[in-house]
Amino acid sequence: MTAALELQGLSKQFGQLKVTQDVSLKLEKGVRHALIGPNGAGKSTLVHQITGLLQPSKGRVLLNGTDITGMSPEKRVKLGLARTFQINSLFNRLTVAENIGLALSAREGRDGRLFSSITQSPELMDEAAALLHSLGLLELAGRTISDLAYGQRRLIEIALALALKPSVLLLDEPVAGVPSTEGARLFDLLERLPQDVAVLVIEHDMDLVFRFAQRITVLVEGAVLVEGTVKEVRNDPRVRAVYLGERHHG
Amino acid sequence: MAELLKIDNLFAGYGETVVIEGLSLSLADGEAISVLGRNGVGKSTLLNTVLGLTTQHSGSLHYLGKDIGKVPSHERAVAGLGLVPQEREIFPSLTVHENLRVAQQPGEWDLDRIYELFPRLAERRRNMGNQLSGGEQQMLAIGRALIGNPRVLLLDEPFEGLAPIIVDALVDAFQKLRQGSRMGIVLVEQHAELALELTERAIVLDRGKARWEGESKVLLNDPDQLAQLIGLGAEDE
Amino acid sequence: APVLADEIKVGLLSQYSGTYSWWGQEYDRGVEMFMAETGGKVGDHTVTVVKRDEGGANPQRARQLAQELIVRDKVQYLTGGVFTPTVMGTSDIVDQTKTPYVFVNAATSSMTNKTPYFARVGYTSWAYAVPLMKWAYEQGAREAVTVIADYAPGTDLAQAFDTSFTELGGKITELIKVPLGTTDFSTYLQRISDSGTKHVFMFMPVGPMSAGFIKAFQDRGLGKGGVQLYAGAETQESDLPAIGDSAQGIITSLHYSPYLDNPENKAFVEKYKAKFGPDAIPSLASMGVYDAMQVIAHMIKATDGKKDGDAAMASIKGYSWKSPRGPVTIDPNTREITQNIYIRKVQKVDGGLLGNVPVHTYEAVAEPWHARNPK
Amino acid sequence: MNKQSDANLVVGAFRRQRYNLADAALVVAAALTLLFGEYYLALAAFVVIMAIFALSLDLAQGYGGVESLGHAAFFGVGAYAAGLYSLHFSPEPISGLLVAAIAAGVVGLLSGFAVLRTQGLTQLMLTLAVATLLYELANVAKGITNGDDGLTGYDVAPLLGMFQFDIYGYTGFVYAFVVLVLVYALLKKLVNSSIGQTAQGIRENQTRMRMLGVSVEKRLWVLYTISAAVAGIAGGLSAQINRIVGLDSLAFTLSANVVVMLALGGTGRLYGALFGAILFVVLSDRAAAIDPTNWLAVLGVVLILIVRYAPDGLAGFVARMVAKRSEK
Amino acid sequence: MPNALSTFLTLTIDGVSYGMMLFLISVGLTITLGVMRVVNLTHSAFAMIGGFITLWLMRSADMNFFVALPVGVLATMALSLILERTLYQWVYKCDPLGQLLMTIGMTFVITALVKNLAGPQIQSIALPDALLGQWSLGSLNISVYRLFVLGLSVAVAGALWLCLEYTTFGARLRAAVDNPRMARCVGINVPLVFSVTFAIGCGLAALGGAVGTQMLPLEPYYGLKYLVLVLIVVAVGGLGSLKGSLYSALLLGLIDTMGRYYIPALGGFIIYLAVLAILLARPQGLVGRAG
Ligand SMILES: Nc1ncnc2c1ncn2[C@@H]1O[C@H](COP(=O)(O)OP(=O)(O)OP(=O)(O)O)[C@@H](O)[C@H]1O
Ligand SMILES: Nc1ncnc2c1ncn2[C@@H]1O[C@H](COP(=O)(O)OP(=O)(O)OP(=O)(O)O)[C@@H](O)[C@H]1O
Ligand SMILES: [Mg+2]
Ligand SMILES: [Mg+2]
Repeated sequence: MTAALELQGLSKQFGQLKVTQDVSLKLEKGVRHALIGPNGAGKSTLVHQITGLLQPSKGRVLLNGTDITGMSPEKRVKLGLARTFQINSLFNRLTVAENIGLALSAREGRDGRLFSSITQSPELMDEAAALLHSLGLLELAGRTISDLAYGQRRLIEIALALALKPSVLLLDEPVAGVPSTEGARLFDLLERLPQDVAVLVIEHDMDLVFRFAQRITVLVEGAVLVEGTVKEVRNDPRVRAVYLGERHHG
Repeated sequence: MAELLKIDNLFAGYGETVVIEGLSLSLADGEAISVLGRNGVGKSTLLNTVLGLTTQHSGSLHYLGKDIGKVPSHERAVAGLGLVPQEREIFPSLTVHENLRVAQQPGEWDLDRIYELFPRLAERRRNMGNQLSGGEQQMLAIGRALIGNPRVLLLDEPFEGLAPIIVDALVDAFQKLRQGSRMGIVLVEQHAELALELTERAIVLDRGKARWEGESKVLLNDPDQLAQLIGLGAEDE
Repeated sequence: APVLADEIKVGLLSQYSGTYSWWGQEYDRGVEMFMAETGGKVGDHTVTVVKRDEGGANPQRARQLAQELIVRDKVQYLTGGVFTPTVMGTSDIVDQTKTPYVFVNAATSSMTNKTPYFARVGYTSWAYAVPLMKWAYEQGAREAVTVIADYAPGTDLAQAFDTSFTELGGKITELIKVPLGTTDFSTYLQRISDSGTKHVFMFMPVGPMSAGFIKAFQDRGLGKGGVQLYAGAETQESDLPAIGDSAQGIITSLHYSPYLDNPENKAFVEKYKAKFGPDAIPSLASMGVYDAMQVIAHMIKATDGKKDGDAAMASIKGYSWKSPRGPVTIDPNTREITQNIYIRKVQKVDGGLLGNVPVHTYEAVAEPWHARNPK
Repeated sequence: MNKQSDANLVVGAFRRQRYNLADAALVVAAALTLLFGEYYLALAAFVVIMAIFALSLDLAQGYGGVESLGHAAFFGVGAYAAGLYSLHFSPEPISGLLVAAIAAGVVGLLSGFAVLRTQGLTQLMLTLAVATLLYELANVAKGITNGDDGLTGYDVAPLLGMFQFDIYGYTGFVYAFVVLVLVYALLKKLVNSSIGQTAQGIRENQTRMRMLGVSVEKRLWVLYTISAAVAGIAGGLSAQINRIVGLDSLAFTLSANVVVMLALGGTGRLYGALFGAILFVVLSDRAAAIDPTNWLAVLGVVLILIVRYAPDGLAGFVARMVAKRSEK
Repeated sequence: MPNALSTFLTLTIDGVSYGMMLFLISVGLTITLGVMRVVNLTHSAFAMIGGFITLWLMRSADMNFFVALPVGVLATMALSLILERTLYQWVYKCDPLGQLLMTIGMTFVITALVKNLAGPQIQSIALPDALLGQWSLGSLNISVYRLFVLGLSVAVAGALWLCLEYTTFGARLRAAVDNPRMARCVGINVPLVFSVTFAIGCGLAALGGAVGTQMLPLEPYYGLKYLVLVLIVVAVGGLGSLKGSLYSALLLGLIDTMGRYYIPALGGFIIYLAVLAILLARPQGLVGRAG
């Protein structure tokens, strides 16, 4: 069985600084995988390389068996790769519904249509409504993004990725700035995603990570320190020393 | 003992929209207070209002006994109000070093101490603000507020995006910091327990109003009430 | 039939905005001089002038303005015109509506062939180039370099210089084309100095470009090194202060100079100064429009105020009068103006000012290009 | 909750360009001009041409976020194409207009390659450079374009074989106006469609659009090409109605003027382009007639005041007024 | 071929001094547009104002050039400060397009005013004797004026560079531009920083305008005419980079001068071709700041 996402020896340098060092990683279909590590370990940079916003200096990225290393970001998305950004990256002057609409029409390949609009498709409108509803955002459909509070924007950030119905979903600190109750609710939603969607999540909230993840990779100084199950990682003294600290032990 | 900060029946918001609706609050010398509440209730707006970044419609805002409602933001900052904003707002075209230097005011916090607190920043001192990881930006935002040597430190979700071990270190640093100084702290935090542990008093906001106010310990020891207070908004809708 | 005393409208096309707005000022002054002299009356008819801004070398706009002036404002005559394209742009409208257009400044010779309702009271490139070449040759020039701005009038002049200088037995050894809008001329001056020539014929649009070139020419020491510069209107009095002392010694040829010694000019200059201030000095533009108004007045008289383009045009063929520039005649065949061409030298005049002082007169020069290119 | 009403809520949250009172007012204005403004038809035709030109810029700038100081490139290419087509091939106007659109579209397609990869000042300078190069080219190619003197001497056959272009400009005006209506309807359809939405998304946040799987360059390219073609149509109309094409139709002044027009009217609204063209052309024509020397100052003051008090242009101002009214 | 060599050398000197002249008139814009991010299309109008004030001081107050120049520059700065405190407060509030339009509107008004005050003809400042004449160096002739421009530009570039890179003022300015809201929160007096910077930018424009009249003579339309040239220099250099402006001014000066001599057929094209090529290869300009 081919892995949903596979990284083979990815490396990336900024000048002298090696932010990614020979990282290899495999995500099976439907897996819930967490990527953790100290600040500046290179987690976001890794996601940038997977999604094509940065080109790795070395190594390959395979998506469902296809080599996507040199592909443009948009092509990768078309092949089923979606992500959220650590710092919100939305369409600030558009309404919530229009934001979702952009994602839906991109997914359906309708974004270049000259004479028809997504609002003419009842199915897609239903889908948008359902998605917003599931995140508790339906009432905000007509609000422009710039008028929303931070936490609300965070949720739109995730909604955009979900709307793409990806086969591999990369979440960069999805619930940072979302209160714990809502964060948990969001993770429930992620857990309910279709079984064949592989999810890679970067998160510093260990309660959520330990509850959600099936496997965890720990990245330190750009290199993989350990990979394993929740239990293995949690009890690994090295991980505790460089990342977890004393509060999250056993 | 003089009150550092005294907010009285405050109405504030963005342009004509009112977000804070009749809030009163006071902060004593050396005291720390947590501000809790669901998304969008106005926690950030409250902190922004203290620095004069929003429109203050009515009510009063006193700092060290002086009404600062009409004082421009930069003078408030110089006078001793320091903000760690929620979205970090690092200056992207300044290096880490410059980000700190532009905010520097005389006092016990200087570059060395900041770098000591966050060794990571020292390693990245020549990086531009936009060449930092999320957590590094968070550290820089905290460092930038501290190096201004504020009398009142306003923290808007400062632990967000930091590795647990750094959070631990920060928590330690805060506790140490508070022992020796009379700095007042207003802490907005989503992780209620953590916030309550760090502060003496707490206020829970709902739709721009105080819904609960009292000692942090009370809430810490009564998880049910806490859950009810910050979870309740959800059922309201 | 009794003719009603009527308001006769004349459309004045000029440049009021943009870099060339000096023309607007001068044309207006020319009109004012005429109005002051006549009280705005030609016979029983009152003459009013409707001004429009050509707004740069924009033939499209000129055409539209001409159309509006004729159709909407009901002007009977047009005058003014600063550039060849702006005058040419109006030709089909002028032709269709049989509206006489007495234009002043556009200098391309072939223009008057375009429609029988065009007449020119300014000068053509050829009209001053031929005498200038003659003068240079007579003073001993045998080889020379031509420097022109690279646009239609420039190429025209290069041709005129070349043909007439070669006919005399001289030789243009190099033709240097400078793009419009050039501000740094060092390259071109380097080529001149590399060529080793002693005579340079220049043509550039009057204004920053020509002034810049002349200054740079002297700044590089070419004048001191014995290179003689020849030009046309480039050293007009209004630009001389900006060019400064470097202009001294330049030889130019033109159909007018405010320092001409004839009674019409003396009176003209005097009235001009009285009207526009002691520092004001008339130019070929104000004088040109002033003359154009004389021609139009003649046409109004001839047609007694009726709109009759054919009769009006017929009336000015061979018409002669005494202009500040000397005696002139409208050539009946070409509708070009036959006039004296003066060789002038830039030197200090009274009051420390620089001026173009006439040093030689070629009398009654008929437009040369038409003679060479009969229809 | 009701699924149907949820979907309706979402549909209602999409903002669209509808036909509105402003559009009707414009048609009425055109009719009135035709009936009572016989002396102003040439001016009116010019307004219409500029309106089409401003619409084309609105598509590129207001929707696609492509900033241009060289839009005259397309206007000029369209104008020369129409003029040359009539001179060398056929004086038939409608096919001439198509040729103008295609020629300008091709130039848009080619220059889009250079221009669309950049943003901000760089983009402005690139569009400027492209237009200036074309200007210089037309200046040098005197054999084809007649250089400074302007391309003239071509005929334009009666429209549909029936309506002669008259000196009063009746035919010209009606012709231009019909073209405007068609272009306007087309663009309205376009901006309400998916590509219009996509363009707005790109303007707001290119990176995120890429991460939604949108080929940003391709979409902008399409939009820019269409915009160029529409500008070409405006140029073609100008060539046919004025029977002369000057170098100034490629000049910086024209590019700058259309930017000003659009800003006066308001970007990203389409009808803003129409308002802006009317305001600018009429104002400058009148101001130039009243005080040709100082009209620039008047224009300057108007610009400053409009930007200050109606930052989203006349159209935005009207929209806000209407919104306030309906709130009451 | 000694002749070809000396021609080449002369051209190099010409190109460099022309480039420095470009630098001088555009460096102020690098600061206002590049660093402050205010689309200040009034820049060249300020250059013109500086030129005219200097000219006027020399003509009516009979001042010496070297006295009139600094006085003219200071007067322009004062004028710019008044405008900055008033009209420019509107400008700051606009988006870039709005800024573009508002400042072009101001340029229109200034143009009309100057035309009424000074007349439509071109004018230039007479150079003092000290700057006239030539320096001969073998077969090379260098005009003293060009050397003066060169020296002045180098001095200006050096002073600015020190000020922006090595003082906190530079960092504070960049912070204020990046995020004025946050800058205020760390105690930066944003309006003051902006005023000072703006005045410096305009003063530099005035200096360039007054010194450059030998190449770019004064006239009412000066402000519009040389705007594009100035914008090109800034864009090619890379927004906000002093070094970039210097390189780009030099490069464009050299390309233009050399190109016109060696490939005369390309004449007016050459600078635009260069701009197209450079910006295609480096969309951020020669020294573009990342991001
Ligand atoms: N453009 C750049 N130039 C130089 N260094 C960079 C650049 N971008 C990022 N870095 C550095 O690379 C390192 C990895 O950054 P990255 O954002 O991937 O960290 P991260 O693991 O996501 O951390 P966090 O948990 O704090 O978000 C950081 O130390 C950062 O300073
Ligand atoms: N710039 C703004 N303009 C208009 N409304 C705003 C703006 N910023 C926030 N709001 C609104 O003000 C309200 C309070 O926002 P605020 O950011 O203070 O919430 P918060 O309590 O900090 O939420 P969070 O926990 O998500 O950060 C929200 O309803 C939000 O939509
Ligand atoms: Mg990260
Ligand atoms: Mg907040």
